[in-house]
Amino acid sequence: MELAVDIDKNQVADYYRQMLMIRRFEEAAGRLYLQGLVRGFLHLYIGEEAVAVGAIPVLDVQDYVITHYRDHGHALARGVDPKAVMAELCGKATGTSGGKGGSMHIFDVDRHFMGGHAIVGGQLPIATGLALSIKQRGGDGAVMCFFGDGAVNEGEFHESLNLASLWKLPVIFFLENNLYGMGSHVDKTHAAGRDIYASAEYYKIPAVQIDGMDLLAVHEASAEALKKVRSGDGPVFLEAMTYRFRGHSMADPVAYRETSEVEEWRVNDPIERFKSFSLAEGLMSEDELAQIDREVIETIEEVVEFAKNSPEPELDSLWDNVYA
Amino acid sequence: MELAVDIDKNQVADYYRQMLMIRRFEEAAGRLYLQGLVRGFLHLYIGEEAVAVGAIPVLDVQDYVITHYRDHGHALARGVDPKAVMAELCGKATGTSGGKGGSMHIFDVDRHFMGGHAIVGGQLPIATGLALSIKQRGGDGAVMCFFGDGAVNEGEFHESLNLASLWKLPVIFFLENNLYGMGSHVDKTHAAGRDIYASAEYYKIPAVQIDGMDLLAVHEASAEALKKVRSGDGPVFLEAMTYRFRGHSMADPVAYRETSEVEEWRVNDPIERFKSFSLAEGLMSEDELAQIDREVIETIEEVVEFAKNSPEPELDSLWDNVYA
Amino acid sequence: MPEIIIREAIAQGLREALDEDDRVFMLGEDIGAYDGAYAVTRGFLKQYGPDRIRDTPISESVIVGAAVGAALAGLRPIVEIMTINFTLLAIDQIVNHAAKLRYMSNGQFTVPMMMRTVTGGGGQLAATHSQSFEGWYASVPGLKVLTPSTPYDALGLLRASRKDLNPIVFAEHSMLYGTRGEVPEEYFEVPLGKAVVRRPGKDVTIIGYSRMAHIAEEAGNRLAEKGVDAEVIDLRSLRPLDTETLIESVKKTNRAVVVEEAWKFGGFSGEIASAIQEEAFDYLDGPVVRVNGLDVPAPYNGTLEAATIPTAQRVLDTIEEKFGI
Amino acid sequence: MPEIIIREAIAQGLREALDEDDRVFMLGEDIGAYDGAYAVTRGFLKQYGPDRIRDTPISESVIVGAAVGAALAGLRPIVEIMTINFTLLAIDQIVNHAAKLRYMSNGQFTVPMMMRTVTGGGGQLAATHSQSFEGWYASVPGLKVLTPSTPYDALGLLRASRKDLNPIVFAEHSMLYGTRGEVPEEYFEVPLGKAVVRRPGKDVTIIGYSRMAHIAEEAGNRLAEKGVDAEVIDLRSLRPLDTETLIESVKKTNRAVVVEEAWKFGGFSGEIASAIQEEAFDYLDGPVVRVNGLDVPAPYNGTLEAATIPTAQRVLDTIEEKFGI
Ligand SMILES: Cc1ncc(C[n+]2csc(CCOP(=O)(O)OP(=O)(O)O)c2C)c(N)n1
Ligand SMILES: Cc1ncc(C[n+]2csc(CCOP(=O)(O)OP(=O)(O)O)c2C)c(N)n1
Ligand SMILES: [Mg+2]
Ligand SMILES: [Mg+2]
Repeated sequence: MELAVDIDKNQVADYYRQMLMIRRFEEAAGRLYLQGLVRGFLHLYIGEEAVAVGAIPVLDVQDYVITHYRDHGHALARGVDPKAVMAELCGKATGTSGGKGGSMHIFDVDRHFMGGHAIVGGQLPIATGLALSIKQRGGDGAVMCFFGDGAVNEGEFHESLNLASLWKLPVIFFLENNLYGMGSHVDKTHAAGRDIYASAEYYKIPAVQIDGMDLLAVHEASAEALKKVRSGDGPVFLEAMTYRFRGHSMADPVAYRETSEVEEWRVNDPIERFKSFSLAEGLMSEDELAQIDREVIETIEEVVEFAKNSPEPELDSLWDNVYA
Repeated sequence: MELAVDIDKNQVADYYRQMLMIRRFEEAAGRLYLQGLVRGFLHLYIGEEAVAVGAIPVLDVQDYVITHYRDHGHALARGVDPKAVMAELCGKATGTSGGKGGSMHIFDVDRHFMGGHAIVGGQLPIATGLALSIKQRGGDGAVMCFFGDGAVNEGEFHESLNLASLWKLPVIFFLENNLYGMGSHVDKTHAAGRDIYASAEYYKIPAVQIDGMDLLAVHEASAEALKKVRSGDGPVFLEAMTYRFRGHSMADPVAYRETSEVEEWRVNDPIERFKSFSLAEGLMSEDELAQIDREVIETIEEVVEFAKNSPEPELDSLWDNVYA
Repeated sequence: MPEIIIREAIAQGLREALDEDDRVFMLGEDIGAYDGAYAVTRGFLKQYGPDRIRDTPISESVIVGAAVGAALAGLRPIVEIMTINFTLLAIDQIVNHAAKLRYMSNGQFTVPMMMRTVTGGGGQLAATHSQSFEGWYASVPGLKVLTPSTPYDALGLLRASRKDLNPIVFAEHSMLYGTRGEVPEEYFEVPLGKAVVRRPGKDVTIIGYSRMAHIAEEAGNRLAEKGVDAEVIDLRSLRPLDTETLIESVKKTNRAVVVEEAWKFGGFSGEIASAIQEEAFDYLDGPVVRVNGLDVPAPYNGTLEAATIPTAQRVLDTIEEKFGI
Repeated sequence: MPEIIIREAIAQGLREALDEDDRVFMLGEDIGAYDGAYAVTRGFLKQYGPDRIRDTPISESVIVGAAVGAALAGLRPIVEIMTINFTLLAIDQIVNHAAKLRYMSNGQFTVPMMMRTVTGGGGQLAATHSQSFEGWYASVPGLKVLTPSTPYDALGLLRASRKDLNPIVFAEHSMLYGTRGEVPEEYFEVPLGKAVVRRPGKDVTIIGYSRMAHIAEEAGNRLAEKGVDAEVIDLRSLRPLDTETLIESVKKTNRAVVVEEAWKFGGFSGEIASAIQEEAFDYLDGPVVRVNGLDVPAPYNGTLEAATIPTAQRVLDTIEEKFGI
């Protein structure tokens, strides 16, 4: 895919800020986990920022975003309040779910951010249903559904792609292929190997593989996909090749891959890459970048303080919202 | 695929007899159902005989056969005693499962006939496991797994093909594409349309589509597939295009298709076609054919008598074999 | 009052929903062109068209998941899963998604969907096709589970369900579709979570639901011939469970029998029996007794299968054995 | 006697099986290269190689189904499903295939497979990852369900399981892997279906399994401080269930409390309570009481989550409230 820069200077700064925001947010979350303030499973998005930030901002507010448990990046890119997300990670009353959902289950109904689903593959059928609701109502909305290379081996992947294609549902199936599902390399879990997008073609879903470490490539493919999906022709499949720099979760000792592999991918750090590109193209200056860095750090400090200082939920709240 | 007749005269008679046997068996079963002697669901194989008879006899005795609830044809082609099958349909103590399994659950451990599975798609993971057992033991056995065009939309289809391909398991995935799953036409249930074999290629499984109304075509493709599978290269996928002349089950009023469609397919009746071919090629004479017809009718009469006259299972037997 | 069969009552309830609320649509295997495996939706496809009566591929998980998604987005999907046996292929979507999303989002979402399905045995469909899993669903916080046994309840519960924003499992019994009963022409509803006393009595309480409510009633009637005055209760709803009505009854009769088609061991009857003895122990003259399906996979043979399913005779024998009445 | 933790005991049992029986192999997600999500199989891949320690794709249904098939063909597969929550994606293979094939084939087949999985909450993993479905499996004829709470039982049950030809669900509690206990060096087994009295007593019977067996024991010890002599029973096996030991105990103590982590409503504790009052009603001084997980999806917040799981204090409070002791 050819890169055609169709974003202006303001957007460049904004995308940079968003990626950095996610990076710093995740680093802070990791620290809070080590301090025992975040508990349970914590899956960081570090290394994959260009995917969420390249993709999600192309959507309108009425479109839907849905994803798996590695969801902070998607939430932030969707504009969910980072304070509320961090508070949720800390199990606080001010969290997106009042402390009842935790890291894997971030939701924001106002932003049509539909989660945060911790059963691998479970969000795919639901994405299909969200898209069906758009079709039933006759709008031109769209659903963007993120999932990993591990999830494609679940039966629900097959069922969802088949149904979405048959019924021409407006959903972008967005595969974040970071080569691993926990400790299992995609080459050992997927018969077709790492070029998973080819599977979509069998379902008669147009599919593109993109460099997920390149924000512009992701942005362009996403905008293109969205146009197609809005036209009513059914789903589109995007495969972003990416990499998580950290372990699967904070509990992962990462014994299954060589450090050298991580180092190789680090050269491709999506934030550094976008920074260099912006500088080279004169889209941002060193000063502007430094300014953003400072602002993001400040924001994250506020976010952390907010989360730390927020109250715990009332004990009785555990009975709330079992039923409507 | 070119037809190369590699079967001799004796085999021709035998295949004809087997197909006819299935046809008459199913007709008899249908009558017993109408008389209330067969109960529950009864799914007839009429129209699809060339698939089971073309395919199963290529196997050795230590290979495994596994299939869905439309299983009488496969059982008979595997050499399961028709008396025991009919007795099972009638719920008798002399049935393959002593009357506890019924039409949808025919098993014969001695013939490695592994059922008879009534949950659509449920036999596919099990077939994978049977093949895995061969691989673990290091033999050159094979598994032949039958399923329908409706089953390919289940998640288990995807999971099974992926695993079998990844682990290079010796299984022939044998799709009986009779165009319908109950009342749903394959064009409305499968995104890729009726050429389902193409899906297998994505899993890196070699796949062939064959005329399922032509015994010789089925026979040749099956022998070929078996050779490949025995070589240790992993699974093969065969799609036999076929048609059921009757409803999905005896309870099906068949409101979803035109009689004209059935009539068109009837022209292709696998038994008639094989008969004409054999006559034209001089492989069987009218007399021989008539002789076989008479013998089959006699056999089926005996089968029906046996089933009718067999005793009911003891009431206490309902407690047997819950546990080993 | 006109008499109709349950199949018609359910069809009527579904039609009302489709007619009155354009957010309602149905999806499931063979509900359209085939007219429904149990003919409940006969004629629906013709009447409402393929957008509102959606025939699906055989893929239970995405069928239910699609309903969850559509419900999250404000529609009112009604899913048909052909039988409760096949819901095992969709149970993750029901239990880990439909039932959880409201709670995990702290009330941001509601999941107003219904999953209709067919429960129970008796049709000689053998072990994989004759099970009763409604008790499992009833144990899941976030779900509601309805088990009508009459045309009146089927229609009344369907109507009331439309005002409920929670995921509902609506379990229809395969052997009851032809059951006839009176249904008033005037509008009525049956509230979720209210049991009904089918027969007032003072000597023993017999509790059933779905097809077993009829067995309970038959047992009650036959006990009357013996001079025993049984109170018969039809639960109608497993979750919420109307413990109040049960306890009230037991306080009066001092004896309770629970009749359930599911396997006894670990069955939902265990919940009912436990709850009764927990809350009304001092009123009990003897243990709460359970009459359940036998703890075996369902055999195909008709005589064997019949022996696994509770009958009025078995209820009577149990009552005589345990209570000497 | 040497003390080891449950994780080690399970690893030892698995190693013995792999060492002594070449029909045994393991398959599951991340049991090999990742060393197991809960590190039970650490080092196994290196020791036994990729043919016997099979890392699978994330596809629970075919994982379990492949084990069913391999077992049918005479092997002895041991499946690991990472947690019991994810078994819902394979439950059809377990319930409709593994549990049924022997019966439906009239004994032609056996299905000697084991599904190991991790049950329970307490790790702040929230609603989709903290459930206890072992009671569901225990209700299925054809399955056996084991729930060890000590290293001794874990190893002993694993050993005995190898002589059992039925499909077995082996539920390990996520919070017990580090639990330490004595394990003799001499060979021993723990028979399937035998409960164990952890603490003999005469005033009240407290019944638990898995992690709740420890809670029951803690409650028993604290009751002793109050001068109440509790008998504590660890079920170890839910199916077969050792009703005999329970009844014997209750006949002596006349009071019973069942402690279970699963949701109360429709939980397996209902089976235990019902069975006890059915068989020992005349010996009971009061109702059989259940102390269960609260009937809500598991909240993430630690304080909230802790409040949903039974504690010794809650058991004590309940006993005081219900029995005045
Ligand atoms: C049904 C199910 N099976 C297993 C798990 C455990 N698990 C959580 S994440 C994960 C790996 C998923 O990998 P992938 O889809 O590639 O996403 P990534 O973590 O790489 O972003 C596994 C096996 C689960 N949560 N749900
Ligand atoms: C999981 C599951 N869903 C639905 C059914 C009901 N059902 C039985 S057969 C069938 C159609 C299957 O069609 P296909 O696979 O094409 O096989 P065919 O009957 O055409 O031979 C359906 C939907 C079932 N038995 N199991
Ligand atoms: Mg991944
Ligand atoms: Mg078909």
